[in-house]
Formats: sequence, C-alpha cells, structure tokens
Amino acid sequence: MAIQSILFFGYLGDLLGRSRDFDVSDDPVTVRDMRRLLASAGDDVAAAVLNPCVRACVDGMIVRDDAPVRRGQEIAFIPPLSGG
Amino acid sequence: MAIQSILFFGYLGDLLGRSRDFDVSDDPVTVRDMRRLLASAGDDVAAAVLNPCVRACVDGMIVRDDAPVRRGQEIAFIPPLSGG
Amino acid sequence: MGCTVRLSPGPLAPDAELRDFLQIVAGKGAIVNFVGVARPVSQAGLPLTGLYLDHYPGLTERTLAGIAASACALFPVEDVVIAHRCGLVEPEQPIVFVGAAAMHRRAAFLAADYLMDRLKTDAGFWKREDDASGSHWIEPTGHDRQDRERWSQPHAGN
Amino acid sequence: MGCTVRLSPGPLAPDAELRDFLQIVAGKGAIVNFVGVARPVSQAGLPLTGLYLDHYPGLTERTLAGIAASACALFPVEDVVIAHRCGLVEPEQPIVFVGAAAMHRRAAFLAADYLMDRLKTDAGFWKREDDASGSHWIEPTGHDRQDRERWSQPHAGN
Repeated sequence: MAIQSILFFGYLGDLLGRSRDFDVSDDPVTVRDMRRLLASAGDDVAAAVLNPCVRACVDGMIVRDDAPVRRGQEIAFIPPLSGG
Repeated sequence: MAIQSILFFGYLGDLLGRSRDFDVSDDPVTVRDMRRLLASAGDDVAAAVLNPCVRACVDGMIVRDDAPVRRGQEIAFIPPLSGG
Repeated sequence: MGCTVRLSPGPLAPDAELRDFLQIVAGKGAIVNFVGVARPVSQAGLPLTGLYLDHYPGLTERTLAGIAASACALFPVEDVVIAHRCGLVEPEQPIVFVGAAAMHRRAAFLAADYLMDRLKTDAGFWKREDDASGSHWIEPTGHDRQDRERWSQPHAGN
Repeated sequence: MGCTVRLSPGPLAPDAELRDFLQIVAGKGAIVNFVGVARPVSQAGLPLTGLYLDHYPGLTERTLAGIAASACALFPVEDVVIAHRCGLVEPEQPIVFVGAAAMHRRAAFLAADYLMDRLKTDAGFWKREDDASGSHWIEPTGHDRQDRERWSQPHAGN
C-alpha cells in the first residue's frame, strides 16, 4: 500500500483537483498499469485516465503508455494542449 | 528672361547643388522643354537633366516628360529612388 | 546566436521586451516582432471577462524552448525570443511577445511567422475562457492547425 | 482603421513606437512589427561611418502614405504605422519601424512583410553610405527588387 500524488492540468484539474492522492496497492510497472490502478478510484477518474486523448507525463515529460514508472516519480495527466 | 530655381536630390544634389538658379529665357511649356532649356547651362547639368533615368517633379509630384510646366511651379530632378 | 524563453505570471510589457531584444541583437539589420493580445470576445461571441492559461511548470518551458530552437535550426536567424504569460490574463492585455533578428529581413519574417504558428498549437498551455456563460476550456482552432501544417512542407511559407 | 505615417530627422525609438501603436490598436489580437537597423558594414564591405537618407519634403511622405494605404487595401488589417528616419543615421541605429495590427495574425504578418518589401524599393529616399573609401549613393539591391516582385502576383506571399 502506497500513496501516489497525481497532478492534473486543464479541465482535468477542474474536474479532479490539481493534485490528488491515490492509494496504489500494487507497484505499477508502466504508464498503462498506472492508468488501470487509478481507474478503480471512481468513474470520473476512470473516464479521465482511460481517455486515450489524455496523455501521461512522468517527471514532467510526456511519455507513451509503455513507458516505465518507478515509485517516487512525478506523475501527471494532461488533456490535449491548447497552445499559447 | 526669368530666374528659375531647380531642386536636385541624391547624387544630383552633391553634383549640382541642392538648389540652383538658372536663367530661363523662354517660357517652357512641358517638362521636356524645361530639360532642353536647362541643358545649355553646362555639361554636368546637361548630363543630369537629359538622363532618362532622372525623373522630373513638378510641385513635388513625379511627372512624365509631356507634363505641362507653368512659371512659379517648383521643379525638381531626382535620380532613381533608393528605397528606405 | 541566442534563444531566450521567458514564462511569467506577471504582466507582459511588449515595449520593454522590444527594448531588451534590440540591445541583444545590436548590429543585426532586421528584427520582426509579434505581439499577441487577449481578444475582448470569447469563442462563444460573448464579452470575455478573463483568459486563464494553465501550465505545467517545467514541461511548459520545455515546449517553448523546443519551438524557439526549431526556429533557429530552420531559418538563418541570429536571435530569437519568446516571452509568454501564464495564469489569468485580462481582455486586451498582451499574452505573448515573439522576436526574431536576422541579417536579412526574409529570414526574420519567416522565423517569427513560424514561431507563432507553432506556439498557437504546440505550446504547453491549457486555455480557459471566462465569460457570462461560464468557463470553457478551449483547443486550437482548425485555422491554427492549418497554419501549423504550412511548415511541414520543405521551404513552406515562401 | 488607421494609417499613420511619420518621417523624422531625429532618433527613432522602436519601443516608444510599439507602446504608442499598442494603445491605438487596443483589442486587436495580432500585432506584427518590423524594426530596420543601419548595418555596421557598407555594401563595399567596409565599416560604415554613417548612412544618409536624402528626402524631398512632401514627395517622400506621399510615397510612405501610398505604401501604407496599399497595405490597408490589400490585407484585412485594422491599423498600419510607418515611422521612418531621414537625414544622417549612425550605424546600428534604427531607421524604420513598421506595425500592422489585425484580428488574425496571418493578415498582420502579410501586411508587415508587404510594407517592408515596398519600402525597400519604393520609399522616396536617396541613400548614401559613408565609409573609409568615401561616400557612395546606393540603389535597391537585386534581392530587394525580387522581394518587391513577390507582391505583383495575386495572393503572393502565401
């Protein structure tokens, strides 16, 4: 059992809070695993983290779903960029 | 017999002075007449005012050689524009 | 050659940005700048009360730096600057200042044009318009995406 | 919609010009500016000691106003400004400031680009470069004339 803080930006920040702590019982190995673990936290979270348009970031870099995730890394989910 | 001041710009101003008075014995009727009258004032003036690349201005407007000229109007000769 | 990128939640003063950029680029003949201002009307056609630019510290700066670096790689420019606001911007206030300096003006125009087309689609922001009907998160327009596409052809924009 | 043209023998302050222009154009989303600076080297490749812009009062202003009016006629811009120096300009000092404001940035970029190409060939100045070898009256370069030609085709510059 571990607490993982997840950051959300754009409309996801309005919906789920800009930073939210989750109980993550298993160690996720990839971003895909992380999405599945978080999806059990509620319908709103599931809709966000399972949406393929929502990209994952690990330590501030946008990554693919097969990217590895280690405990202690900063995880964020971001909607498509609006541009400047 | 009348005195006509002629303005010169760009390299013509260096060569002939920025403003120079000429005796103009006949009344010129067109810009072409004016060029011919001025040409008798010296080789340097002739080379300038007979050069087809040198445009004439009447009252600050660039005009064609068949444009009319009346006594009292401001006459200028200008080399090709350099742009800004 | 220099690329400068600045992200700030405070007000943006385009005249001060231009003064600073002109000092950096002393001796280069051609400087093109762009200033983008928050429009007074929302996409829904209502008076805009505010424009919020959400950003992810670190990631957002990297997207700006990447866009500036691409401009320097693609065009014969000497210096490039991007100064961008984040946070809440009031209508008619400047959001972005872009500068490109080159020996020849064609390169400076192309680089500034490219920088803006990239920024409008690829800069790491999430924008929310606030108007009388509420708050609306917005995405790049189809027009923005088309402008962006111009640069995917070699020598596009000429 | 406004066209502003200013010709002055005094120093040109691009930051002040930009500040003034932004006040005029309040609420338009896209502003493109160009600043042209006297290069430090003459066409002969020697250090430039001075650049002299001879002008014909009245005629010169009319050429600038005509170029500004053409830009407003050709592109969907709201405001255009041309501020130009005449007389003696020192190396690395600004000669010209151009601004174009529009609701959409494409029009502002095209108008500013057009204004500069026209100014470089059609503005009513005679330019003299002073360097160690003497003083030389110069004409637009072949490059300037080519740039100018881009706009004689319909929809050129896209």
